[in-house]
Order: sequence, then C-alpha cells, then structure tokens
Amino acid sequence: MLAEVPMSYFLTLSAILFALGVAGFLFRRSVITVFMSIELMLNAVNLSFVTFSYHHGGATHQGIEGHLFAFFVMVVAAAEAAVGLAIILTIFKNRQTLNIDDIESMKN
Amino acid sequence: MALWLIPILPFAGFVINGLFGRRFSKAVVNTFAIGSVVLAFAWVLKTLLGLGSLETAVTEHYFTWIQSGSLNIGCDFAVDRLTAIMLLVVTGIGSLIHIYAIGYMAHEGGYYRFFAYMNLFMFFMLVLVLASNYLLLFVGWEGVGLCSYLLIGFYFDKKFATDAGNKAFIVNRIGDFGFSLAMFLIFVNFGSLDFGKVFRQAPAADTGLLTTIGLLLLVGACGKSAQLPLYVWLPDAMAGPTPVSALIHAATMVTAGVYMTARSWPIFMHAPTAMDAIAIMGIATAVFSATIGLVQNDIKKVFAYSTVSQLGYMFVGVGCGAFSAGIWHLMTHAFFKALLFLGAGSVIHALSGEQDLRNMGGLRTKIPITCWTMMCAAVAIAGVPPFSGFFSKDAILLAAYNHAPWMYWLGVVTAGMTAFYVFRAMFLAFWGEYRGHAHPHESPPVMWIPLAVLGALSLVGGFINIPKFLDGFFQGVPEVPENSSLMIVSIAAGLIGIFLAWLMYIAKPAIADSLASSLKLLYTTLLNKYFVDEIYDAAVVKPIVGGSRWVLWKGADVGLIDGSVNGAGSMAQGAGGILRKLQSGNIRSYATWVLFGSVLAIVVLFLATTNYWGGLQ
Amino acid sequence: MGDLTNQQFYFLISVVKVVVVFAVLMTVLAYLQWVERKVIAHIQVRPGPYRVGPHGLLQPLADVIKLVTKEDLIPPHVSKPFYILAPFLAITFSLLSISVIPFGPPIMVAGRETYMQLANVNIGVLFILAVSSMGVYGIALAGWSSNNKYSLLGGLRSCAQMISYELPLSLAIASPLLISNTLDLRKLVDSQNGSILHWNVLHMPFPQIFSFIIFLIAAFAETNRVPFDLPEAENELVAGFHTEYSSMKFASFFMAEYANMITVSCMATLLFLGGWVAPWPAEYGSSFVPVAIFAAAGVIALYHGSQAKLKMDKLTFPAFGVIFLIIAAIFVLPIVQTWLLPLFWFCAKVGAILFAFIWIRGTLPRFRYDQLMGFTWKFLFPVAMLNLLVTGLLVALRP
Amino acid sequence: MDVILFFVFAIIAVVCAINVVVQTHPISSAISLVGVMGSLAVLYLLLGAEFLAAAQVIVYAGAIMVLFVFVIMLLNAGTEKKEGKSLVVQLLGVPLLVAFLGIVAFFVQRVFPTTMVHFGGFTGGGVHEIGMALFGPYLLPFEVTSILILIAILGAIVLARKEMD
Repeated sequence: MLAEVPMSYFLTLSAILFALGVAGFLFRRSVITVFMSIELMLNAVNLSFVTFSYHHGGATHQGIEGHLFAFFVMVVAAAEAAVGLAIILTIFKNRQTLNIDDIESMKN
Repeated sequence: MALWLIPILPFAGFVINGLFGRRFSKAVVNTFAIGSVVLAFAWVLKTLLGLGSLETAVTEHYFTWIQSGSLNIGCDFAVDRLTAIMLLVVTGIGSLIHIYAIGYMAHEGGYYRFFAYMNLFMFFMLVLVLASNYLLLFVGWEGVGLCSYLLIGFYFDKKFATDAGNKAFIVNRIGDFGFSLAMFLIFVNFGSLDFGKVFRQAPAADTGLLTTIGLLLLVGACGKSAQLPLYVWLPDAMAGPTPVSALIHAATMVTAGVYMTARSWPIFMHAPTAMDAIAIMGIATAVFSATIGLVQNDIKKVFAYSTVSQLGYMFVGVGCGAFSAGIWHLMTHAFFKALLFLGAGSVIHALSGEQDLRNMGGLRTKIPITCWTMMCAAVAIAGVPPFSGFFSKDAILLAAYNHAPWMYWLGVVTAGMTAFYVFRAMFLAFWGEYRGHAHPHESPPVMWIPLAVLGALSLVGGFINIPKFLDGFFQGVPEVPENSSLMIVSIAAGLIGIFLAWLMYIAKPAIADSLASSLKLLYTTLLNKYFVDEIYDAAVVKPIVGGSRWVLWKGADVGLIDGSVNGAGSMAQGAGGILRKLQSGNIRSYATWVLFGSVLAIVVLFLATTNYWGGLQ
Repeated sequence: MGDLTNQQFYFLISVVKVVVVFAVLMTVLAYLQWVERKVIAHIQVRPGPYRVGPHGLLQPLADVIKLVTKEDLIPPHVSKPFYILAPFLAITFSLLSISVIPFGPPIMVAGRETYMQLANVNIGVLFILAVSSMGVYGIALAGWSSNNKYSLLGGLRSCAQMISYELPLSLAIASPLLISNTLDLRKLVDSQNGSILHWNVLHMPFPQIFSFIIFLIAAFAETNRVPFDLPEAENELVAGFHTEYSSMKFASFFMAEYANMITVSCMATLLFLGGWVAPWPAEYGSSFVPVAIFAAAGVIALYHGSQAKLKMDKLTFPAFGVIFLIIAAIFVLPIVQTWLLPLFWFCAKVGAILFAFIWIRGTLPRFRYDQLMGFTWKFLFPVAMLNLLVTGLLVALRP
Repeated sequence: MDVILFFVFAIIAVVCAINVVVQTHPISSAISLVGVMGSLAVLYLLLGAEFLAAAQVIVYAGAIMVLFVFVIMLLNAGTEKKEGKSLVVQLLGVPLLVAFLGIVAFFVQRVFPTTMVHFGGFTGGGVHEIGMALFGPYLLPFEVTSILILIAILGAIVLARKEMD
C-alpha cells in the first residue's frame, strides 16, 4: 500500500491549491500578488492535467495529451505573465499605486 | 311622381339657411325656411291627388344604398294610404308651426339657426315617413332624434336646456338600441329589411320570433314616443322654444313610434303577446302621466304630460288591433295638441317669458283670440261630442272595451282626468284676476292666424273619417261593434272632469288648496313626478357613471393597461439599475462574480448530466 | 563486503560516492581560488600568494579560516529572512548540479557495477539547465534584501544578464544533443566514444565548434565571470549584490561562483569535448600520456628543487617532484587504469577550461552593461539559433 | 515510499501556497510560489512527467517567477495596505470559496476513478514522447503558441518601451 498513492489525493491537492489561488485572487489587494495567485491557479490546473493523463495513459503511451496540455498552459502562462507584468509596470508608471482597489477607472 | 322632391325641399332650405343664414336678413331666412316647407306641403297635395286612390303602395327606387353579400338596401320611397295621412299631417302642421315661429322667434337670438334646424327636422321626418325599408326609416328615426336634441338645446347658453337636450338624445338612443336589435333579427330571419318582403314572410315565421321582434320594436317606439319607461325626456324637452315643443313633441316626432308600429302591423298581428304588451304599456302610460299632469304648475309641463298620456291612448288603440283608430287619434291629437302648445307659446310671449300658471289669471280679456282658440282645443281634447277628440278617443275606447273591459274603464277615468287638467290650466290662466306683474299684450297676426286654422281643424277634425279611409289597409283586424252606451259613459266622464275643474278653480278656489294640503303626501309625490327622475338618476345614471369612472377608467384603464405598460418600463429600468451596480469598477468584485458563475455552472452541469437526484436527464 | 542485498549495497555505495565527490569538490573549490590568484598574478608578472605555506598553497585554507571566524554581522536595514536565504539558495543550486555529472565510465566495485556518477538521471542536461536557471534567485534575493541602491542595481543587472544568457546557453546545448540524440549525460559521452574526431566539437555532420564557443561565452556570463562580471565589479557597484554580506555568507557566494564555474566546465567537457574519452584510442597509447606528463612534471620539479635559490624551495620542489613521479607510477598499474584514465582525461579537460576561465579573466577588459545585453540579444542568440538550424538540417539530411 | 514522497511535497506545496496568500509582502509570496512550483515539479516526476517537471522548473520557476521578482524589485512594492474597499468580496467571497471547495471535494471523492499512482507507473512523459507528439499530431498548436509568444514579447516590449527610453 505504501508504494501507491490514490489519484484522488492528487486531485484534492490540486483543488486545495486552486482554492488557495482563488482566495489569493479574491482577498489580496496588491496587483502583483493577485497575478501570482492566478499563476498558482494555473499550476493547480496543470497538476490535475498531469494526474488525468496518468489515469488515461497507464502503461501504454497514448495518454500524453495531458502533458501536452499542461505544456501549452505553461507556454500561455509565460506569455500572459510577460504581457501582464508589462501592464503592471505601465499602471504603476501612470498611477503610482499597486493597490487593486485604486485602479477602478473602468467604473460605470 | 318625384317623391324625392318632398324631403329635398326642406333639406335645401336647411342647407341654404345653414350655410349662408348668418348674412341673410330675417326676411330672406323666412322666405327660404317657410317657403320650402309650404312648397313641400303643396307638392304633397299635388302628388296625393295625382296618385288617385292609392289602393296599393307606389314605390320609387333611386339608388342601391348598401350592397354587401345578401344585404341589399335600396334608397327607395313608397307612398300608400298610411303614408299619405302622415305626409299631410307632417307637412301641414309643420308649415303652420313655421309660420307661427316667425312671430315667436322674432326677437330671439340665432334666428337662422333655428329655422335651419327646423327644416332639417322636416327633411328627416319626411324621409322617415316615406321610407319603404326599415333601414331608411331608421335613418329618418335617428335624424329626428338629432334635430330634437339640437332644438331642445337651442338656448345652449342655459345649462338646463343643454342637459335636457342630452337627456332626450340619450333616452332616445336607448330606444333606438332596441329598434336596431329588432332590425338585426328581421334581417337575419327574413333576409331583407324591405317592408314588402318582410311582411310577406311574416305570417309564415314562428310566433316566438315575431314576439321578440315585436317587443324590440316596441322598445324603439317607447324611446321615440316617450312611453312609460322612457318618457322622462319629454317633460324636460319643454326647455326648447315652444314652436319646437309644438312641432316635435306634440305633432310629429313623438308620433313616429305609433306610425312605425302601425306600419309593421303584420308582425304584430301574428304576435298577440306583443300586441297585449303594447296595449298594457299604453294604458299604463296614459293613466300614470295623466295623474302627474293634474298638479303641474308650469303650463308647458301640463301639456307635455298630456301629450304622453294621449300617446298612451294611441298605443292602446294600436295594441287592441284598432290601428286606424290609433292613427285617427294621432291626426286629431296633432291638431289640438299643436294648438294648445302654440297657444301656450303666445301666452308666454304675451307675458314675456312667464310660464307659471300661479302667476297668470284673467288673461281672457287681455289676449282673447289666444284664449278662445285654446278653448277650442281644450274642448276637443276633453272629448266633448261634436269635436275631433271625442270621435278618435271614443273609437279607441270601444276597441279597448272589445279587447279588455278593464282597459276601457281605465281609459274612461284617464279621459276624465285629461278633461280636468286641461280645463284647470285654462281656468287658472284665463279666468280670475291677473296674479302676474307683467303687462300682457296680444300676439301679432302671424301668430294667431295659425292658431285660428288649427282651432278650426280641431273642431272639424272628427269628421275626416280615417278608419273608413284605412279600412282596406289593415286586413285581419278584429271587428268593433257599435256600442252607444259606452259612448255616453265617456262623454259623461269628460263633462264631470270639466265640471270639477270649474268647481275647484272658478267657483271655490279654496278647494284646490285645501285638497292639496289635506292629501299632502299624494300631492307632493305627484308634484315631483313620482320622483321618477331621481329614481332613474340613482338606479341607472349614478351606477353607470360611477362604475365607468372608478371601475373602467381608474381600475382598468389607468390601473391595468397603463400599469402594465409603465410597469414593464420601470421593471426594465429597475433591473438595469441593479445590473449597473454590478459594474462597480472593483476588480475583486468582478472576480467574485466570476467565481459565483463558475460554481453555479459546475453545479448545474453536474445536476444535468448525472442522475444524482434520481434521473434528471 | 559480504553478500549485501542490492538495496543496502546501492545505499552504501551512494553514501561513499557522495562523501568522495563532496570532499574532492570542496578542496578543488578552494585550490581553484589559489590557482586563479597565482595565474592572474603571473599574468600580471607578480608572484601571487606565496607566504602562507609553500607557494601560498595554504592560502585557501587561511582564507577559509578567516571567512569562517569573521564576525557574521547582519546590518539592521536588511530584510532579515531573505538576507539569510539568499547565500543559502546560491550555494545549494550551484552544488546541486554536480550530483548529476558523470566522471567516468561504469566501474566494478565489490562485484557490482556502478556509475562514477552521483545520480544516474536520464534527463541530466535538463536537470542541469533547470538548476542553473534557479541559480538566479540567490543573486536576485541578495540584491534586493540588502536594501541599498547599489546592491539592488547589482542584483537587477546580474539577474537580467543571467536570464538573457540562459537562452543562448540552452540553444548551444541543444545543438550537440541533436547529434548525440540523448539527454542522458553518460549516453552523451558514449556517443562521442572513439577518437577526438568523435567528440561533438568535431563530430562529422556538423562540427559543433560555434556552439562550443557560444556555450563558453554564455557560461562566462552565467557565472558572472570577468568579461561579464559587471554586477559585482568593485569599482562600479561596490561589489554589487554581495556588498552587505560578510564572512560566511560572503564565502558562500564565492563558493557558489566557483562551483558554477566547475559545473559549467564539466558540462562543456561532457557536451563538446567527449567527457572521459581519450583524444585517440587507447591502443594507440593514449593511456601513456598521463604517465608521461606526471613523470615530466616530477623531473622538472626535482630539477627546480636542485637549482632553487630559496632555502624553502630546496625542500618543497623535490617533494613535489617525488609526488608527481609516484602518480606517474600509479597510472602505469593496469587494474587502476580502467577508472583512473578516464578520470584523468575528464579532469584534464575540465582543468583546461578552468584555466581558460582564469586566463580570460586576467586578460579581457570588462563589458559595459548595455554592450553586454546588446551582444547577447543581437548577436549571440541569433547565431545560436542559426547554428541549431544548420545542425538540425544536417542531422536530418544524414543518410 | 511514494506515499511518503507525495505527502512531503504535497504538504510543502500547500504550506507554500498558504504562504503566498497570507504573506503581506510580495517578495515573500513570490518565493513561496517558487516553493510551490518546485514541489509540484517533484509531484510531476512522481506522476511520470519528466519533461514537464523540468519545463516547470525552467519555464515557470526559472523564468516567469524571476520576471515577477524582477518586477517586484523594480517597483519596490511595499507591504499592502489593509483597508479593503469592496463589500461584495467580503460578503460573497468566503462562502463561495467554501462552496467551491465543497463541490470539488465532492466530485473527487464520489465521481472520479480511484486508480492508484506509483512511481514507475507512467513512462510516457519522457522528452522523446513529448517531442514526437509535439512535432507530430500537435504541430499546429505548437506553431500557434510560438506565434503567441512572439506577440506577447512584442506586446511586452511596446508596453514597457516607454518606460525604458
């Protein structure tokens, strides 16, 4: 028994990480921290992807899609981080603040 | 034989006076107005003489008015013996009254307008009489209703005049409602509204249908001829100028109902229950309005109630199958009632507007011609033998006795009451000393000449033997045996009425007052016309007005319709307001809503796909 | 050793390996410091450290003692947790990659075959890449946590530099992999077996000379060595990100730098210079080369010893001469040769590259920061891409 | 053995994740996020995804997080102020989160399969297989993401350029 870990553990871990990411996303006020919690959420999702690919893959190799998906998620996350951080820089340059509540020019 | 010329002449008078009257002088207005009516009368005489014995109806078709599917209404006039009588009465009396009106309306405002309306009225009355199908008759029917409204409300600056006009028009409309229902039934069952076609199929139709048609026609007649339930507008119609009352509310318009029932006699012959209904309604109206007439103080009101009562008589005649007697009474009544009204008009003219009998008295010496011409009419209406009233009323009473004896005795009592209130008015106005404070002067010749002519006619009228003239016209009418004893009883009743009036108002004037005070309750109810107006007002007018205001207008229209429309608008706005708050600009609240959405989506998807709750899909 | 179960043998041997590698690594680190100071000194025609022990041989020991015993002060304005974490991160990540590097072919120990490698990971190259990319954090945190402008700027610049040079580095690594077609370092070396011609540098379809050079340049930048050591240049930024550090933490940064240097040079040898493969096959006498070298060294030492003017040298030089001769003798023994020869070749190549590091440090002037960044993005990266493209093309076209 | 390994790194990951959320200073949350990513990399190895583990460390921990640390250092972001403004979040946030966790936990327990994971179980995650797949059936997504990254780079340059010159 010791050598095996039921898959639901991984999924629960991914759920917990995702929930923490969402919590960070909701409750933190600094833009960068919010951005980081998004990255955390993405990582949680990657974990569940890999777990599922394990579930479908098994001995044969055709279960690679999970890995690819995770890989693409990573790539997109990188692109997103780049653009996001650039935006944060510009916001900081214009508003001199990183507090997410101050940035509300989109109000109705 | 150019029948169309008869109604067109007054119509021409109306058009000319109506459009250019303002710029004409009184003389020019007179020539057109009076000229057109007199010419029409002359033309009627010419055509009737030209037509000869008129055994069968002469019809002329001008153009097809309505042609839709099986409905085929042609604008065509017809003349037969009945129409002939009506034409003579309408145009004859009409021209006399127009001449009289010259004098009466001399110093009233709106001279040309009065005559334009009078001419329009003549046009519609003639159309009504000449029509040979129910729809054209109905056009005339509505037209006269309109003119009566216009003429009653002639003094439009006075509120009671306009109210009276409204009342007349609305009550007539109620009657017309019944009439139009009858027309629908006729058309649906007989396929046409033409008198000839309908009366040919009438005997074959089942009596139930005929009874309903008859009753509905009766409702129409009630409305127009001011019978019991719908008579309330006639007394108020006195608000109009007196020639109007004379022409419309005595001689012509009110008789339209009688003419219409007489015209559709084949329907009534085969609907005995409808006949009985007419008779009962007639006698009830006669008795009822006679009692009210006993105590009225306004001279015109007395004659108005007398008209209602006499119309009741006519309907009794028609109801008992004695159509010719009814028509006969119609003609004689036209003579003496027009005379009575015109006389009252000249009295009012003389006293410059005073209408209350209690402020008159002793006018015998001041306006002798009016007095004696009115005396001819009074004698005629009371049923004193050689005069016209006696003959026609007696014929009706005989038919009533033959039909239902109790009706005869009621009729006799009413005859007595009629004699009493007419002579009461005469003695109050012309005998005793003058109680008023105006200085009466005799009316000009243009007014008393028509009075004289009418006086002669009401005296001689009895000898124009209408029943013999019409006996071929009404087939299948029950034969009425001669019965001299009944005649003696009715004459006696009339004389007793005259004696009582003489006793109470000339011999011992105190009796009237003591009687009034002793029978306090009876006197006040009679004086207030059995509070019928108040009852109607409370029972019908108030609920309808109130209902329409509070229920229909406030409740339905404002509440329901406007409510729902505005409601939708405000609901959208409210929703918009709420959603607007969603866009708070605060990123974290957006995030919360995103999370909320995703949680919701997951739950819904889960519930939709798996049958966790026992089979959702 | 008795009949140890597989499990226990595996455990024991790895412990022994760790101890051996750690000890060797630590001494090499220290004496690399000494070698560097001696070489730079001789380049600049000065004797270098010679007071502490013969020819300054004990100087590293003295430095270590100094750094260890110096007072380990923590400036108040510093954000403490990260200030302490930074050196720890730097040293761990640089030492971590040593564990994956194979030093020689598999050898027979106590009847069982084992690899001269701490951890036999079949994605060794990726592991090293990963660990080197993590090395950035040590410097970044150091720069940031010491809360002064210079260290912040130094930290920022070195981060930017390391990230930028990581790209050409990984591309340079990618092209030889195309040829040897494996990520496992041991298989990599096996693919370069044979003579010098089989080394990736000269491998046939497309000699990887360019990528070797790009790799070295990127390696210099990764380890913040001379041409690219602007961040901690003394005269520019007052020692850059480790201005605030003292004693042991300062030492750890230094060790991290040298460990990185060793790692990178090992990578270079493995990827390009054929690891422990002798330049020409053994049957042609490659196995005698080390014997010859050490023997020559021994003779020269003895000669210097006899000629020495200093009294001290008279004693040391002959001693060194004797040691060299003994080593030459050991090389002759066949039973040892199986693992000693490959090890010798591996150490020789790594030593050569290290010498190159030190040599360049002594000669080349320092790049300015914008030149440095411009050079990598505008020149090095495109060339590496081109090289990868060409290698890929030729490898694909090969029959 | 795997279970111990899993629990060790799972706990590290969760603790670091909590640290990310709880810490007031961005740098500390950034470093703890790196910790999370590292432990996740190990878990990927446990699940047989070697390439992903390496990529995770190189790309995520090594590049993206460095960018984050870079930006934090550049902007010298201080600790957060504590005054919260949005009521909706406080009111709706926590219960929603709990609901979310409840639902997912419910799913994991009830609906999903219970295959067991052990170290050598999945051998498909190596670089060879990923490479073949990436340049085989998944070539189009691969090219599209490369263009995406190009766009991202251009975007970042344009956005940040004003900053630089």
